[in-house]
Amino acid sequence: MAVQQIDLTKIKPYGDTMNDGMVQLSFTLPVPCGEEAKEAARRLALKMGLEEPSVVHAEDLGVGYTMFVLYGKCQHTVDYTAIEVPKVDVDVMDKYGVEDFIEENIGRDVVIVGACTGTDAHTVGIDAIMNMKGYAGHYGLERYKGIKAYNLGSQVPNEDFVAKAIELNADVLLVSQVVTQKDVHIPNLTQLVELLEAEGIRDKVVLVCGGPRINHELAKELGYDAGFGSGSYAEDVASFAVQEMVKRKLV
Amino acid sequence: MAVQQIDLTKIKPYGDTMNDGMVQLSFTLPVPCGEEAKEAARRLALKMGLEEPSVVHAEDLGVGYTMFVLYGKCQHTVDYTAIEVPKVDVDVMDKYGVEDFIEENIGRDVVIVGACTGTDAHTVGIDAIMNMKGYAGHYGLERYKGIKAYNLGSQVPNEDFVAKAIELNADVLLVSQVVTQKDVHIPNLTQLVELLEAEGIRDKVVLVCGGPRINHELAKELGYDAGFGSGSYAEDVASFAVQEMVKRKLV
Amino acid sequence: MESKLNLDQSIIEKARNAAKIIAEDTQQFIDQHTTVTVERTIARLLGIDGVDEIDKPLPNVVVDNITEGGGLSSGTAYWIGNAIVHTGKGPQEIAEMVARGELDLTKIPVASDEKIQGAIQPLAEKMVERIGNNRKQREAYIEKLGEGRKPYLYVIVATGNIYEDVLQAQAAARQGADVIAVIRTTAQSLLDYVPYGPTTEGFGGTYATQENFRIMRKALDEVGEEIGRYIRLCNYCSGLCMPEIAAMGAIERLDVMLNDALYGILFRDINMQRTLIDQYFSRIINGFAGIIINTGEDNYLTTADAVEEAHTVLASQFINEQFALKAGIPEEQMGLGHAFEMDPDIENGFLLELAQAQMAREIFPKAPLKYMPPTKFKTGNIFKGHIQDAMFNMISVMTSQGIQLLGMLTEAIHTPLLQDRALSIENAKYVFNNARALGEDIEFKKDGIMQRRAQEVLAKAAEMLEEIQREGLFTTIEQGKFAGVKRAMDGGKGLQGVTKKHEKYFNPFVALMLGGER
Amino acid sequence: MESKLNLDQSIIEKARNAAKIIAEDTQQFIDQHTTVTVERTIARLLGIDGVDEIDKPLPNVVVDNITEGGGLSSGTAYWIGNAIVHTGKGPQEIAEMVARGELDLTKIPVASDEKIQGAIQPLAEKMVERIGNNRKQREAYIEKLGEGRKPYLYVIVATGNIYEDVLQAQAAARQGADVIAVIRTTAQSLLDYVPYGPTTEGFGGTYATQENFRIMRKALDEVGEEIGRYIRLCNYCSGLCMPEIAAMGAIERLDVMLNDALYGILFRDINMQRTLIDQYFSRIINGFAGIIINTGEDNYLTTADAVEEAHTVLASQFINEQFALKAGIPEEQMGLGHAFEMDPDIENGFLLELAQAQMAREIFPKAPLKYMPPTKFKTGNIFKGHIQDAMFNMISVMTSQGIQLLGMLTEAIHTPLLQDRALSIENAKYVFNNARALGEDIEFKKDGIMQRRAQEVLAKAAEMLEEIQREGLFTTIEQGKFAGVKRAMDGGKGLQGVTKKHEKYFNPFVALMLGGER
Ligand code: B12
Ligand code: B12
Ligand SMILES: Cc1ncc(COP(=O)(O)O)c(C=O)c1O
Ligand SMILES: Cc1ncc(COP(=O)(O)O)c(C=O)c1O
Repeated sequence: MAVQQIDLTKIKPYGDTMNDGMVQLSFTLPVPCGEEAKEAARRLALKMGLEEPSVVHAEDLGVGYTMFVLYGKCQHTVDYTAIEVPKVDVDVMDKYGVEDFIEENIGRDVVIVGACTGTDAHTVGIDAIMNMKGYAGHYGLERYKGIKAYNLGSQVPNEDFVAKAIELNADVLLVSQVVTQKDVHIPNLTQLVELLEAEGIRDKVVLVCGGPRINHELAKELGYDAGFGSGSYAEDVASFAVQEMVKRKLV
Repeated sequence: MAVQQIDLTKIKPYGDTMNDGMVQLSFTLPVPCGEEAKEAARRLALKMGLEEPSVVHAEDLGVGYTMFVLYGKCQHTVDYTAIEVPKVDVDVMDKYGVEDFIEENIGRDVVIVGACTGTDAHTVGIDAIMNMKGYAGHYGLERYKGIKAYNLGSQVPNEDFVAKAIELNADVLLVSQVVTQKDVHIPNLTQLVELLEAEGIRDKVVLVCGGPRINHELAKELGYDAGFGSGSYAEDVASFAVQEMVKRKLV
Repeated sequence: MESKLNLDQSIIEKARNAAKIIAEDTQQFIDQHTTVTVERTIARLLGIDGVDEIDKPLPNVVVDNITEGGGLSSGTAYWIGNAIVHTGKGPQEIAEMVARGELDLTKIPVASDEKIQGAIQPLAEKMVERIGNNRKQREAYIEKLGEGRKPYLYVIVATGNIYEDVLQAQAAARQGADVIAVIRTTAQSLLDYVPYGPTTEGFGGTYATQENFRIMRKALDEVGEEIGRYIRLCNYCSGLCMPEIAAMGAIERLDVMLNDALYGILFRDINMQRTLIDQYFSRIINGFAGIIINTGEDNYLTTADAVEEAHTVLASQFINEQFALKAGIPEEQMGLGHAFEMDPDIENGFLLELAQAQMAREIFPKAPLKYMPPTKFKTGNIFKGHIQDAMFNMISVMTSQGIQLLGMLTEAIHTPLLQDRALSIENAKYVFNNARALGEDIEFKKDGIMQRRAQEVLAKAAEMLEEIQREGLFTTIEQGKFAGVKRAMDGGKGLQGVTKKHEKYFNPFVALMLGGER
Repeated sequence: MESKLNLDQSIIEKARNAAKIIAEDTQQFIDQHTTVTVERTIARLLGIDGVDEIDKPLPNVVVDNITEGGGLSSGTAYWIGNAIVHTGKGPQEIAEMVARGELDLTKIPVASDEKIQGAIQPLAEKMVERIGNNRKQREAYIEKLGEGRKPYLYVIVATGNIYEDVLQAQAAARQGADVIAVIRTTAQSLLDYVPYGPTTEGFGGTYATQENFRIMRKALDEVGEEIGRYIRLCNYCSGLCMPEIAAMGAIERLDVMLNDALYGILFRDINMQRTLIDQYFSRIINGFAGIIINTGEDNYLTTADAVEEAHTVLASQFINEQFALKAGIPEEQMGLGHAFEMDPDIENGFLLELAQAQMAREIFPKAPLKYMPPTKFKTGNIFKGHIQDAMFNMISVMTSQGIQLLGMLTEAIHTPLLQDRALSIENAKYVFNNARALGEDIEFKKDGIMQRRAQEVLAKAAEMLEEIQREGLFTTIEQGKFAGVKRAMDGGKGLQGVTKKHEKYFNPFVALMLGGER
């Protein structure tokens, strides 16, 4: 084949020819539309390391600012072989698998308490994981045999959440955070860990967070046992939680 | 007002807060969709100088390649005050202005020969400038009193174009180039200048090129008197050509 | 307008009638009660504004003082009126004295009812006149400048900083927007007071304050003059301060307000008694001020399934309509809400959406329907998102919606950037103009997918309303019939602010505004 | 299908009849002539392939040899047949001998007509059988794997490198494409020979060579097996080598070919006599091979105004239809072209486009209409471009087009990147699925904008055809009636390759293919 081979240590964007570096970008500059504005956009793209940047569209936004669409050829490369992404390291079982696992390895009901905490009111994500009905054809935790699931809903202050966890003797805590603007979720997630530590129960629970801008890496950094992003289902969390309980001897 | 002032020596993209640097980009990497691919995309964006790059969409393209949409905050700045863009430096007159100018300053018919040269068959652009009907409500050169316009059409070899120019005793030559893939237009435009020089008539004509990816700067570099991009009309070219004729004493 | 859907008018009648009975039943409860925010609203309408030295709004200072004195059930008008009689000062001075601890409203000698009402009445009339003048000024502006064609292009600004919002709003107006909504910061709806002054720090939105209203109103009047089109201003009249915000909006000439009878209950877990009482007075104000209300039925579909639960949207529209009529809101000001929220992967989903949008149009022919864009099924794929919005725009223009809340291609990512909004406006302008007369130029096939869909949704809504009529609105909400959300009669926030009216209670604005000339 | 447009059937009849007469008149001229490329095609169909040592294709070597010998008017079949009789060798060997200068075809002794024809006939039959088998194989594939639902998703690949094209084509198929068109390099249509072998260097497209056809066919069969859907391959049967490419395509089992009776004349300035003769034989081959032809009416609207000149598209479709029927192409293989090319800023432009698309559907009910996307009014604003394409997709699914040439958001910028194509496919899949039954579920208002538009366009097309019928096709083209482009009878490229047939002339394939069983 006459198509150039991919060097995974130096990958570049692909448009229609290997390593052409083709990238589309759009942004707005706070300068009036015109040739100078286009040149400014081009120079910015050059600074980003795009060769032959081409401003294909420039539009006045009505306040002396200009929106651009550009294409250019990115000269940077990335070593794909050097990338290691921390991932939730667990065999995902289906609902029945989880139920059997609980029966065999835990032998009692697992108590899971979840909420959308802080000022966040986006319950659809945590409902997708917890409620009977589940999400996209995947049943939620409430329907799992061997799991007692308590969904506290939205805008639950961390204090109330911890109190309820203690009251219910929770094994697993699930926290959902959807609003991430200006990083509001970070202090809120951090405060929860501090509260749990203050109450001396951090080590006694499996602590999990999730949301569309959450990933496992961030969760670990913040002191959680795992983090789940978009497209997670109940069985992903359940598989992790029950195996983690056994691993950490929380049974 | 509590909105941060713009420092024109250091402009940055604007999303919703001055100097937030917000940029959207999309590209494809030749690696399979997954967490590692997203991380590769993120790293590439970091190399471009985007802080907090966020992969908001990743999609498998069916051949082990992945398309991404990202947002990030560009840290580069551009000095807008230092930008100077060469522009066709002429007072644009309307059709009647041009006609009067010819009558007063040239006193004879101006002969304009145009074509879409080389392998290029995109005549709509040159037709827009030359044909009676014109474009977007702006009449074409054929309708101008005092101008004799000859539109040779598409795919005219440079040799034929020069021969016709000589035969018609042309004052102004108009060349259209629309296909620019792999820079095919560059050698073609260059060759025309060489041919005109070889025939000894380069100095006797006003030489103008145009097309959606042409600008004045490029045209000058290639040895043209002017270049016109998207959104040009007959009066723009005519104003330039007749004034240039007078300036260069070609009357 | 001819019916495209062949809807059975008798079912519409039946549904509307059930809703009417539901609203009347609930109104009996409402009429017997007042709340802290209703009373703060009266304070505001009597001219009380500003904050004390710990930044507590004076309306709160006043009402807290009355509440602590056990006098809430007689109402602010009563106690302020009495204080006026007693001190000879105006409401603002009185409030400042209360703030400084120089006056305790329930502790001063009580004058006769006539004297008290006599002291209040002229002040109330003055404010009502001022609001009436705002209404006239709006009309004059529209007369002079003209206004956008329907569907109005409605966009949000949500930078968190009112001045940055102004920039974005003016840009949007120049790009073609007709309505600018300043989104509120996260969780403002749960504050039992309205913040004060201009603000520059919000999350995902900007505080609703009277000063912010004023700043934006001025900016939009300026840009409107410049471009020759009246630009409407919208905010959120919702949450624990529903009527106060209505008053602020009426005073600052807002034009549109999100204002729903049930939204706070279902989506903010505000106590249902509180919400229902509050919405009544807020709507009286909005109605009188000529403000278009936008109801929040679209929210149902962010939690419940848009195909299965479409009838709940319609049922709620009927209820909102009846509550609005009770509060004197004419149909022309009822921006009843609905939304384009089906999974884009549904085969013929477009037909179902089209049928429903047309149904809303035919059932509420005079209402400037507020149509919400796809949000739930937006993803980070901004290109697809932009098309989802185009499909939505298509339906809007085909069915003559009133107010088109423009979808954003970045809905799943962030609140709109300047350029996102520009692209959305461009999207809507293109589609609206290019398919302007399509709706008039087609008919729906008899007994086709669309006719059957609309008939089915209507039938289910009518059934639901009859059930609610039997069981009562409170019980229905307790059972989780709307948006799948269950709320208890005594649960949620703000119940402690509800109180039964005393026989001395009076609110001068209800009569003035409900009877007021339009 | 019920008529939505209330078109007057008698006008359709009148138009079709005029086109028939036009085609018949022209056919008389065609039947008397042959061209160099027709003769090279016969060489190819007799099995001659490969290049000489200066890379000149052997079919050219052979036909040039015949032409230089003054024998072109008797045709390739005659001279090769004679050489077979004389040398006892096969056509390929004979061609190689000619290339080496060992044989001069017109200089060898002439055998009897029977012998010559007897030598050719079995070879011709073999090739015809081979092509027939390709047709059966296609049918077997479709039977086994199934195929996409109409409108087929048609996308182009245009990297210039056939191997890079393969990658892009396979990606597209997995994403959902049904037809892959390999765009030709700029100006190949003006080459009077077909390049040879696999190629990796083209501008804005990839050379059409038989080897490239083979490489892509194999790649598409592979991916088709994998995803369980037969993927059609398309190329350009157009330009100075129209029938040769038809032959190559028939041999390599292409499925779709751009193939227009007038396109080369108008858009490539190829001589009109040459083009009309060439198109006839190319279409006989395409017809027999079961290849869907795509006509090029869309191109008119890239130079002429889409609103004003819509009737020229329809007129041309009628003419293409009649020429196709003459060449034995059944309606099911007539991918008559039209396009969505109005200025997006036209108020109600969508209605005009919808009316016209529906009109094409009703007038050519069995044709797999090829519908071209917006191109001329695409700009660098890729976001708006993506919506223009969505509107176009909407009309396609509403009017059951056959082959949907997907628009690209980057149309005004570059030939499609991998991701551009993916986004386009996603666009079409979303819109098609979401609005699948919309067309069936609506009716057009009687005498509404759309009905009147279609009626007007039809009337003007019928008028134009009657005028052409009076004046003749050649004269009409000379007057610039199509696409505003004027072409002279003796102008343009390739006229020197046209010749009148001698009485000894024969082309065995015409009879075999026109009479061949389908
Ligand atoms: C529905 C919705 C709402 C509804 C919420 C109703 C409800 N009861 O949930 C309403 C209308 C009330 C709402 C309000 C607001 N919203 Co909102 N909303 C959305 C919307 C459209 C969809 C979110 C959703 O339901 N997704 C579907 C679910 C299933 O996905 P998910 O949450 O990602 O969950 C999945 C995974 O993340 C994971 N997961 C999630 N949580 C957890 C937890 C655990 C433990 C695990 C294991 C997994 C997990 O599993 C789930 C299933 O796979 C998004 C835009 C969008 N399309 O994403 C905006 C969006 C999230 N909202 C936004 C904003 C700003 C608001 C407001 C703050 C606006 C305002 N100022 O008024 C308000 C206030 C809300 C508040 N205080 O939190 C922004 C957030 C911007 C940002 N990045 O911070 C978004 C992105 C819209 C936008 N572009 O502005 N919203
Ligand atoms: C119409 C069109 C065609 C028509 C052309 C018909 C004709 N007679 O012109 C047809 C269908 C024949 C065609 C064919 C091809 N096309 Co074409 N085509 C276009 C299209 C859709 C529009 C171009 C157009 O008419 N624009 C409108 C005119 C008015 O604008 P304009 O040319 O920019 O002209 C203005 C200014 O630039 C300026 N101007 C232009 N010339 C001059 C000259 C002078 C002297 C002055 C002063 C000013 C001036 O003034 C004009 C008025 O303001 C573009 C896509 C697009 N939307 O831009 C693709 C496009 C230009 N085509 C393209 C390609 C690749 C081809 C082909 C090579 C494809 C192929 N392999 O077969 C062929 C071959 C053509 C060839 N040999 O040149 C590519 C070019 C990519 C690139 N950057 O190189 C484009 C961008 C499409 C794409 N995305 O692939 N095409
Ligand atoms: C009626 C109504 N009020 C308010 C809001 C806004 O939310 P919040 O409760 O945060 O003010 C919405 C959201 O769509 C709404 O529909
Ligand atoms: C019928 C036909 N042939 C060919 C082409 C392609 O152009 P070219 O002449 O470069 O092959 C087109 C373009 O759309 C066409 O419609």
